[in-house]
Amino acid sequence: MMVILEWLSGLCLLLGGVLCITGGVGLLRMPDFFSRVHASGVTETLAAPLLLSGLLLQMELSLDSVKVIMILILVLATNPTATHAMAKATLHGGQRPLEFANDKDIGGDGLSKP
Amino acid sequence: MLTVAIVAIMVTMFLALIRTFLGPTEYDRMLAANSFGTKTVLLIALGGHALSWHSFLDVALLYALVNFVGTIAVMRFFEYSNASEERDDPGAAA
Amino acid sequence: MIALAAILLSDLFAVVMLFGVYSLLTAALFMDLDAVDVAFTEAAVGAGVTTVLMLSSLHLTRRWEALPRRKPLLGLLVIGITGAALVYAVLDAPLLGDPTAPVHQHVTPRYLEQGAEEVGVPNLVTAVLASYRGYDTFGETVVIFTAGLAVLLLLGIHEDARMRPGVSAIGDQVVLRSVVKPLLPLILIFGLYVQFHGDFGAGGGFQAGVIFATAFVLYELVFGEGSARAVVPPGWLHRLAALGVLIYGGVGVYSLLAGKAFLDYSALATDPVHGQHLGILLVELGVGIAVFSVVLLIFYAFSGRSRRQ
Amino acid sequence: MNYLPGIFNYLVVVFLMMAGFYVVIAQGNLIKKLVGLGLFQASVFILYITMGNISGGRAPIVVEGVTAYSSPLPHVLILTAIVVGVATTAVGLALAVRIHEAYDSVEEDQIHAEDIAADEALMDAKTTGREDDRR
Amino acid sequence: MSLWDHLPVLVVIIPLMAGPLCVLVERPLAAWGLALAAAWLSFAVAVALAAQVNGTGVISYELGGWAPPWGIEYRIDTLGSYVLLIVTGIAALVMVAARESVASEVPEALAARFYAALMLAFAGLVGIVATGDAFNVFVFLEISSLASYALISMGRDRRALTSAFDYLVMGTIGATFILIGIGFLYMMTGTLNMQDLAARLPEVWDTRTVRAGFAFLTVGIGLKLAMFPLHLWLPNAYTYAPSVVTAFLAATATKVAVYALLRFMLDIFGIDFALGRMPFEYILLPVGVIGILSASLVAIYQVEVKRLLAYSSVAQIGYMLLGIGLASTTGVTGAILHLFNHALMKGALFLALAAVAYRLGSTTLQDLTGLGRRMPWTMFAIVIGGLSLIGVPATVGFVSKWYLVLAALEQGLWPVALLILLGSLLAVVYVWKLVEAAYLTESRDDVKVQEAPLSMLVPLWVLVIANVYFGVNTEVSVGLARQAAAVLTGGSG
Repeated sequence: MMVILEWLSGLCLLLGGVLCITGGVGLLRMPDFFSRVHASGVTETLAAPLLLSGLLLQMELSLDSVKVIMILILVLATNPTATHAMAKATLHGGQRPLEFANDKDIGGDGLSKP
Repeated sequence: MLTVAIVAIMVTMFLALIRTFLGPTEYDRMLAANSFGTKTVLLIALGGHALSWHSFLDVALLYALVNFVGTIAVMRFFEYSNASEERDDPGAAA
Repeated sequence: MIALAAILLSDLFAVVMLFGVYSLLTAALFMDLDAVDVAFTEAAVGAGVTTVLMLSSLHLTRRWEALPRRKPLLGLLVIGITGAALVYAVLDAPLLGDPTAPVHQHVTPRYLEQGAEEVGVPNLVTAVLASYRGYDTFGETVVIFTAGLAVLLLLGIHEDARMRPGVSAIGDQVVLRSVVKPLLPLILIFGLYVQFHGDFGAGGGFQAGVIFATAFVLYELVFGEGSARAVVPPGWLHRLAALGVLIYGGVGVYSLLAGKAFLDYSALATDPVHGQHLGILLVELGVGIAVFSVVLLIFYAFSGRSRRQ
Repeated sequence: MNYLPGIFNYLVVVFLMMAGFYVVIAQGNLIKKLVGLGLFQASVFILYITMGNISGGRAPIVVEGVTAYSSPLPHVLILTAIVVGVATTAVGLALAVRIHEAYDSVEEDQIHAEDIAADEALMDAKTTGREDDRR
Repeated sequence: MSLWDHLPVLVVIIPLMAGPLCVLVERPLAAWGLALAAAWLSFAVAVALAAQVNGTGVISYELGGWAPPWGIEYRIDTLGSYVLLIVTGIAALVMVAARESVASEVPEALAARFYAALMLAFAGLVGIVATGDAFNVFVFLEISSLASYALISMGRDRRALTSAFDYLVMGTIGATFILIGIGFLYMMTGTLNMQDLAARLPEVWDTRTVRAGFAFLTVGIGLKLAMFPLHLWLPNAYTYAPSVVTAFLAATATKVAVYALLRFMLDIFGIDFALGRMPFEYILLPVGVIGILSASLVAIYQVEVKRLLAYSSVAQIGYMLLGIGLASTTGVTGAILHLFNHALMKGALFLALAAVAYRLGSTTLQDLTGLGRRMPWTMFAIVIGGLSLIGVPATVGFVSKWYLVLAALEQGLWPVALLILLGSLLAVVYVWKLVEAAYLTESRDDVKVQEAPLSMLVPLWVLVIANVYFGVNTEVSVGLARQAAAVLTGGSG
């Protein structure tokens, strides 16, 4: 049982770490803002739970595990929201994804104009 | 494995930092700073466990919160500011 | 390194963002140096409050720095001298982590050895903060209050007819709204936890006040100016802040009237340790209230201005 | 990072301090000055925390079986100093906002130029006023 | 413990608590009454304290009931009680005059908060004087500074804002330098209590860290003090602040900074270190002399009277530094006396200007023309204050300058004594400009200007009479100053 947990947690951490770096590289190398948002947002949202659950599996059950779960919930809730809101804000600010650089009609701009 | 994960997070933080420096638009900076913040949360959670710091999770929780509020604040003040003169030339950030 | 970038960039927006990142890093460093409480505060204040305030004032002023700069010669000279003095000073300083340094030899041992028994609080930072050096903390609370007062004198809080609840400044971010709404009570609970858990772990009145204020700031940011004002009217805040200071001072005056020294909490109960505990609780509450209301007050003052232009 | 040579931390502090100080002195932009001030103060905080550290120590929260704790006193001092710092920053920013409203600028040079212009205008007005009296 | 034992803390707590209460009451008149009561109570406490110190010697008060090196101590000795008397006395008098002046210069909606800020600035200054803990100095310094930034920015001219901002930047740099200095001291001794520091410092005198700490403290306090090359914030701040604030700050803030300098340099480091091992006197003497001469010269060319007096303040601070730099008991006596006397003269002069500003709205030299007949009492007060600035016999200015010259001669520093006299000559020039404008120039229009209201005249004349009284009867002030100086310089002489 303990061994399985150990392995599981190691796997989680490893995967999370790999995803994390992937996201970082994506953030740095992608050509425009929207692909960067995609790269970092998606990977982060998976990496964070993986890392945290890896951590959770290593810890003994206590108040601290509850806190880890709280962090998990918070990160899961805020991270996608923040990236989503940012992407939307960027559209609102007039930027367009590379592929649609000339297309003025797309995006949520129509909705969000005050 | 914990060490590997921590190193991975540090590398990512470094990458995000570079993106923050480079820009080129304020949105990129915003995104990179946000990503950096999330990584800091993870780093503190894992690192705190590894080095057995006291009450590191409270700090991590607070970071996650602050990070989120900060991002929202940036958007509020720079994108949805009703004053239009703020929007003079977003492309010239670098 | 981040600091260097902050000098070089002329986009003030980027400068402020980097300042936030810098302060996160500082906080991480504090964690590493075993200063949990400090890291906690730095994260809440440096990365949270300061960044938001700087953003909102940037929003009110110019975003771009004018390019022509003055000749930095004199500045460099002054810095050279100061830097030289510092390096000179540091050469004789005790090494990092040296247990024989005077810092660890003289006053500190008493705190470490007897703090837990005399004050009855495991978190020694709280013990020193609220009891041994409680007067400094009283001063700190007054500083906060003074800052709130100063901002109020300078900017004032303006009631704007356009600031109705529901008119959001952030546009139509449905996802954002629906996520933030359930988050708010969680933040408030977290604030309460930090307030009352300060005796045992990191935290205390100051940090809790900031977290509480953060919740309202978030509410106001996402749901539009005026929505938080409907919950906590700005007109109350300065009174609330004064009340916080008076709670702290009141504890002091009470102990003074009870025949003990100012802020001697053992006057609060028959058992000295119990009295210490009660005193710290009350005092932290005062700090929490004062900080919460001042931070929110300052935020209101800044955001109220932004609509007036 | 505790294994770094003992002096290194101090040198980092000195470097940061100088960077912040330079911004305060040499920059004309008021907000940037405040950022510099923040940097300057933050580096002093690191200085204090550094001196409170003890190798092999723990955070100063009493736990069974731990004997070496960092000194809590510097932590307390810095908590106070952080609060003071943010209070100063808030007041400074409020002032900057008011200055911007009054001068429509936050650049020191422009503000001085405007002040001088205003002074001269005032002088002119007064001297012409006097001449009017004489007539 | 009876209430009698709580005096050291009461003197600080009363105004400190009055601040938030002023915010709570909100009505300007009530806030003013509260502030007035707090200031006078505080003054009464200070008088009682002075009597107590005179009777029983140094008073130590343990805040929070913790013994000194662990808890914070309030420690009041002769010098402390002397400075407390000055600060609280000036504050009490200024508060009397404040109502009319504030009503004319500050919007009514802000008045209550204005008084609150004034109380906090006052409490901060008193706290610096009363405390015996190095870090506590920093905290209270920041309370008073933050409140003063806000107060200065309340001036009607928009330049009040920029001058407040400059003051904020300079003041914060100064405070941070002080923080660094205290940090170095703490690093080497492990204590923050002043007595404890003084006892433990000799062991580590020879380390570079302590020397650098000394330098940082000097520069930091120098910034707050407006020591000569670091004085740039002061003239603007004094010129554009509301008149009451100028009167209050000019008479107290720099004095408290001088006190802090004395305390740190001579008490904590000890005169042997400050003057024996560090080239303290070689810095203070020239800085003082150059400060006196250059600031006086600049003052002569000012047309705005407030600014003229502000530069004169910088010059007077030069005298005090000079006295400390002379490093003999007589010199330090002179410095402490000048601290006291300068508070009296500048308090009187700026209060008189507040009266002028109340009636006329501004205070340029042109505005003063012909006022000698219209506001005879106010202008006569200015004349006496001016004479005191010059150092004419039978005013306080004479007494302190006499001691300074004496101290210089004692050490055979003839040139310094001559330069002090030269400074007085320069003062004659700028004071003459005031007199000339007020009495000898025909007024250019015949707008009817009335004498200032009684509530401003009374405190003004109390100060003026004090100027003359302490100039003639030097027993009390000189006695106390000599006693304090003897303690500071180790009783050597």
